Amino acid sequence: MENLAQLWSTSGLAQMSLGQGVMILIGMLLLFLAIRKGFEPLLLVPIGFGGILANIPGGGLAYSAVENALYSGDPLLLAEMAQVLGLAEVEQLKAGLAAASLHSMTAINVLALEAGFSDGMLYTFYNVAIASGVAPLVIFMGVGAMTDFGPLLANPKTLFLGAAAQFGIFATVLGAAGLTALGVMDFSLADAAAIGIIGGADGPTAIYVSSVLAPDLLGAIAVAAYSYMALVPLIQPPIMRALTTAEERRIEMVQLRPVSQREKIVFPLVLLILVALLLPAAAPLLGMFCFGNLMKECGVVDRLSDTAQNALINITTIFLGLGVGSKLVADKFLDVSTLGILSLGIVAFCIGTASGVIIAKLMNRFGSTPINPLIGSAGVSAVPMAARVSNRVGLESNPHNFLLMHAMGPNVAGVIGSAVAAGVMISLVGG
Amino acid sequence: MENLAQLWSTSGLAQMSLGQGVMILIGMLLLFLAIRKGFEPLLLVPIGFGGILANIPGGGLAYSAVENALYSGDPLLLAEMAQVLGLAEVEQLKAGLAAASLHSMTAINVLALEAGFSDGMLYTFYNVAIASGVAPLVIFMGVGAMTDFGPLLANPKTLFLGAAAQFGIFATVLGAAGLTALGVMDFSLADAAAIGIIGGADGPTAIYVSSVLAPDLLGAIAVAAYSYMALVPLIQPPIMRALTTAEERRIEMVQLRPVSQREKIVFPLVLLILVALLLPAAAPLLGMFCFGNLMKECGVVDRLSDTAQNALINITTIFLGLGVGSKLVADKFLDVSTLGILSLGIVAFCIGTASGVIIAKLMNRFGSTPINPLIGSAGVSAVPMAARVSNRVGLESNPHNFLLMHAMGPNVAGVIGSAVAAGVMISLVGG
Amino acid sequence: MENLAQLWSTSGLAQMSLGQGVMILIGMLLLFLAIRKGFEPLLLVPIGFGGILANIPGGGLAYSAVENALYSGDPLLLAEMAQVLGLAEVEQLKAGLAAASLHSMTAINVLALEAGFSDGMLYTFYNVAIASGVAPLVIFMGVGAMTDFGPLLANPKTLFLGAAAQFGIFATVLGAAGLTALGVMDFSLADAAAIGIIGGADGPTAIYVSSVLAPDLLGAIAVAAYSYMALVPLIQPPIMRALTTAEERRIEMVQLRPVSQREKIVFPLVLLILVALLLPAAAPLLGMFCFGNLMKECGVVDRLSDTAQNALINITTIFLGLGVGSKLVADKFLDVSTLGILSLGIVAFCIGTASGVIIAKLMNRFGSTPINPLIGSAGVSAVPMAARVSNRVGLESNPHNFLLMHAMGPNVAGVIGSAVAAGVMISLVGG
Amino acid sequence: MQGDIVAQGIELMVYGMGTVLVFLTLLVFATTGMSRMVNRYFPEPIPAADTSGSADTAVDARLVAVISAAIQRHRVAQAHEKQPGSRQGS
Amino acid sequence: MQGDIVAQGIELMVYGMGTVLVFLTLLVFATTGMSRMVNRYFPEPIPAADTSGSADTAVDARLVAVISAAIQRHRVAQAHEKQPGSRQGS
Amino acid sequence: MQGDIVAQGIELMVYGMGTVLVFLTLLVFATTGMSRMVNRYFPEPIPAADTSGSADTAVDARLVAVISAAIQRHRVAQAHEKQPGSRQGS
Ligand code: NA
Ligand code: NA
Ligand code: NA
Repeated sequence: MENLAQLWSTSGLAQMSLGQGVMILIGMLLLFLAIRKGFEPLLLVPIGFGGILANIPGGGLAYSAVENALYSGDPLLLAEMAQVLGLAEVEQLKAGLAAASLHSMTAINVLALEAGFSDGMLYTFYNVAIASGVAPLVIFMGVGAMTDFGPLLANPKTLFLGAAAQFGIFATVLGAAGLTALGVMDFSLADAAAIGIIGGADGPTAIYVSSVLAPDLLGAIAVAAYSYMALVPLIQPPIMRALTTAEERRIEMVQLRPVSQREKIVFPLVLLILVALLLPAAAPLLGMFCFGNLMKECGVVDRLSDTAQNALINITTIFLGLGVGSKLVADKFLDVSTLGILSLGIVAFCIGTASGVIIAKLMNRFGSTPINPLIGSAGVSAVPMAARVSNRVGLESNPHNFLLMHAMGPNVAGVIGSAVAAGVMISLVGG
Repeated sequence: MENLAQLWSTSGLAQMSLGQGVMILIGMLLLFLAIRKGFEPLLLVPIGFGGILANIPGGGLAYSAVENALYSGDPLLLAEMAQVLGLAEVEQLKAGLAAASLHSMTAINVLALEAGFSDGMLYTFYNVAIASGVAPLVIFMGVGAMTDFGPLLANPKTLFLGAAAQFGIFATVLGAAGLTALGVMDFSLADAAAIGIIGGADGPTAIYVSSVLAPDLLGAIAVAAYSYMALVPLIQPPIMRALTTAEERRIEMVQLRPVSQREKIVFPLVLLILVALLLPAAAPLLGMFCFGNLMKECGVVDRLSDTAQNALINITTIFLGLGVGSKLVADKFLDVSTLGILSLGIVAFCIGTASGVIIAKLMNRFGSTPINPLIGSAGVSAVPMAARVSNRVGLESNPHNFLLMHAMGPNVAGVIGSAVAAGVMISLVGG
Repeated sequence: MENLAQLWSTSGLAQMSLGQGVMILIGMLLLFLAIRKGFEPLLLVPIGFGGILANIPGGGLAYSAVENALYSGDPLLLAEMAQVLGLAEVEQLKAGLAAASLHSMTAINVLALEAGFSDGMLYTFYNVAIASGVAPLVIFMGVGAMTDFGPLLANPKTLFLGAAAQFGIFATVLGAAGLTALGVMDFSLADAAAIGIIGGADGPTAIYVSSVLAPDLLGAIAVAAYSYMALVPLIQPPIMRALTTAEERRIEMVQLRPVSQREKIVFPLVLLILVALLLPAAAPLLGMFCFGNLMKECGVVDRLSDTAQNALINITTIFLGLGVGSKLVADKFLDVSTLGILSLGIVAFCIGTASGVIIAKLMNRFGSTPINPLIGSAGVSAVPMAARVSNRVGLESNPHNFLLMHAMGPNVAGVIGSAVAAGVMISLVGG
Repeated sequence: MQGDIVAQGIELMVYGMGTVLVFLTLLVFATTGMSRMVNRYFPEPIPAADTSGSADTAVDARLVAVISAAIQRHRVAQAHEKQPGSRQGS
Repeated sequence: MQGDIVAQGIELMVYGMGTVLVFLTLLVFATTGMSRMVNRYFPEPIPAADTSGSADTAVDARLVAVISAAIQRHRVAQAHEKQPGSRQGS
Repeated sequence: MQGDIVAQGIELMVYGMGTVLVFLTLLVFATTGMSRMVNRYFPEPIPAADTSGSADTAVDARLVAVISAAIQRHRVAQAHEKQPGSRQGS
């Protein structure tokens, strides 16, 4: 009988909270969007599934050994833990742990491990893959190894569009700060910076910045970033049409010059040197990106480049996705701040799109070579989706006007731009 | 001269113990069985080779830094270690270490590292891959990505056969407990539970449960599990023939209905929800299994699914195998308990096979659709070997009766069944 | 304004030291040699790129959290650190840290982490991949899985040539010791041993030995080892021609007998047993090498062998290379000892080549079967470059004389030879 | 104490086997229900698994046919080349 | 304090957006300069990227042609086999 | 002390080089013995390595032949199509 009671008490039904139920449904929704609607499935399938796993009642997959000990509620153990922190009451333990020094945490962790508690699977994945910073960097290396800078090199001015679209990031930072000032939300400046980076439309960059500046918001930020990247074909066209005249949308651009292999080999090194000289805080992200691109272009390490583009990035994506899922645990995700993040994120996308288009219009008006303003929206990155959107909207107005290759320039420039923005954020806010 | 003496004293010949010699021969035997006889070579080649490496005299590849310090016998260091534990005599050190708190172990480990000792290679592999629980989980994800639940979905009643065959697990737990009660062996309940899981005929499940409940027995349990899985074509047919009439063996089953892709996509989620609601302790194993299967079936993350089925599972298998090999070190493996484990393991297989066949007979007798009892034996899992055995024994009695697809249902049900049993064990015994 | 000052002060230009500039140029040179000249690109591209990343001023990618704290120079934090070490003056901190016990280092590391410093990316790669010993071992496993011992088995006497060429290693040890005795350099015996191993012409072996015996010299040793391996076609031919007569270079060797698959399967086990009996210190390196080779030859674990030869070795190479790059940080690499290492390294190659050729001459003169002395130079390993050099120099004297397969015997023997030498070094010097 | 472990073993067997049975029984019902729901409310035009399978097979069969034909032609061609007089004779 | 965070946000926006602009502007100049230098002092005989691309395309086109031809021949051959009299009649 | 390191270096050289020689000499004997034993007591019907090698080569050669033949036929066919009169003329 005792066993039956133990089995029942350890079952999920007996322990399920409302929040966990809601989060399991949200996980299912993410899987539905990824599988049926094709929303960035490579990330949203693991994130959604991880989100479900994280909210299995009593599973504790997303908790550390200490958190698992805390939720199991063994009074003697909790008393011992409180004692380590010098707390009189066990009730203060949760708050005490949040503020505990690394030294006390180590001691409390030993207590939890000796009592038989262990880190949950997803917690381990999060720590190894994300908190260490490794997974986003490895994915960035793989993205670098898949990126062709040819269109950018053929028309370097498109880098300005990649810069312009980052305005969405910083406007959103200001928005988050404003909401806090108005008392609607309660974000720190670091939180605001991490939220803003959603506007960069770059999954690994957003995850990397969040893991440094606002680990608690990482789940919502990653979900927002990937969801809105998937929604680019819906979000961008109305903005693009509203800001351009039919005349502008019909503009045909001059064909891109051929780019030599040597230029492609030297470009990642030029970028690296510029990062080294100006913005060391962006060096991990852009360094790995340039490394991946150099491996691809140099032509002498094809087996490394292939692995970076396939086995390595796939393995990393699996654990990154599941690790992000660990941040979808109910008591961290179901917070009013998540709504704030989701709203600010879409604003960031819209502002980024608009800035890109507007700067492209100005460049067209005051420059010597014609530029179709539709390629400006591709500056938010979301490679290659945003470039395809530019192409598609362009074809609506002029069925013979293929903007895809022209839009790839600002598109990859947007990746560089948001990595630079990430470096600035980490350098100014995180230091 | 001194150098020559040092070289000789560090040579293997000078340090070889009888046990190490025996274990090296056992490692060779495992390699022979794997390479010549085709016994589960993917696991037994790394395990056998790891077993040889673990027993290289003076190599210390399977020992931690502390153990390596202990066996090197530097008296000053040992005295310091004894002092940390508050022991008067160095002779008590070995026993003292086994009972030491995590806190003292950390201090002793620092002593060993500062004295120049380091963790052996296989010890590191064991810790990173197995003690962390990661390797069995990743392999289970890969197995999930290789599993086709079609036959099971076409005939869900075969899940009962997958349940029935797990009786071998629990009967063996009882057997191990009985041997202890009789004084023949000395197993704890946790040991008994880990031994029983051999009857699940599932390598990663057995390794996962052992790593949680009985790490010291892991080597013997893994060797028994994989060896007996390889012996399924020898072990099962006599039992199957003994328990069935020729009439029954000739039964032809109705052709399986086609299963839609959508059912295949939803099934892992149904299974996951059931695990979440009823048995959170099985969530890591079955969660990763369902995740792998969802990646395979959903059709939108084929590159992740391919990696899970190839590069990732292969890399993990290499380190899992070598890590298991570290538990084949002579002073842990050459124990009377190993004989007990090997005997109980084969009993578990036989009982599991018999229960599966008997329940299939009953289902045939009292159900509406004909069921060939030979597919019951496939419920032990050992995918796909056991299903092939069902098919082959069926063909002996009726050369036109292909049972393979019918047996795949109970076969994959057996994987679920033993993962559920593993969850129960961990929940009741490990908690 | 304050922000602008902060941005500028964190920029690379403001912090660049001369050494860092020089090292970035050296990194570029390595990339140039790798990409344009084809110098071992698989390793020198990641090493060169890692070297540039390591020297990004203010990036701290190659430093630990403690080092990053040290260079940032926050006076309060430094005072706290000095206090932990019981130092009166902050100026003594750098020296104090070098001599600190593991226990104090842990405390100081906690201080640095709590102050917001973290381990640099390359430092993490170095620790996880190299300091742990894992990456060189995994690469050795992959090399084993790519090695065909057929030519060696057909003519086992070529093992003597693989032994002879290791004389370069030990002569260089003596040279390094001599330079120290003369006061030109300041190497310890462990340093000398690690430098000597460059003469083994085996990248992973050199990195493994350095990581154990002389981590500070690892960068220079790895760069020297791979650069000289790439230079084998330039270094060896003059020595080979100088030491042989035209008559000898024309010698045709008898065709190799066919070797059965069973011999190939048993050979790695024979080698393993010999290592186990005689030289346990070489067990990790040669054990993994034999394991890789057994996986390849046994024919029943092809999927593991394929992964070991592809995804796994490629992934490991990327992180090994970047990790080695972390040792190219200016204040460690730009030292007079680096010049010593580069000079001694090339001497080691030359002596190894010469010894191989000379012993081959002797074997030809006093043996029964004719041996072309040109295959002796292949004994340094540098697989398969050195064997190709033997073939090419042979063709100059006798256009119908294909020595390639004959030279593969000493070539792979050289891999075994230098791994044995590595074991002796670690056993005698590191113990 | 030693009787204890047998009792514990029996308990573990009863609860363990019970849980396995209950769990898999529920899974039978859940699966059956799921299949019915999917096939009633979200049917696929044609069972996808089978289609893809047969499509693959079809492609394979065609490929095999083409390759065999190429080999066949090649042999015929060779035969013709070996018997230079054959063509004129045909 | 709450006015503070807006001020900080504005500051972050000004310096952040400024850095992004300056950085990418410098990158435009550096890239343009690099391209000019490479193409003037280290020109490739033929732009490699295009060459490799077109080589691939050429090979692909040829492969497609060969395979289609094989299929074509195969069909013609089959047609001939089905109409045994056709050959003689042609 | 500084003379010391040279002495240690010499010692290391003597013992190190000695071990390498002894080890590889033993390996020569062990390998030779192993090969003899395997080939006497466990001979393979045909040396597997060579067989597999030649089998591969054979397959490759055949494949190359078939593909070349297909290309050849394809060219011939194209030539015929370009010269419509040629067939009738042959
Ligand atoms: Na972006
Ligand atoms: Na099972
Ligand atoms: Na060598």
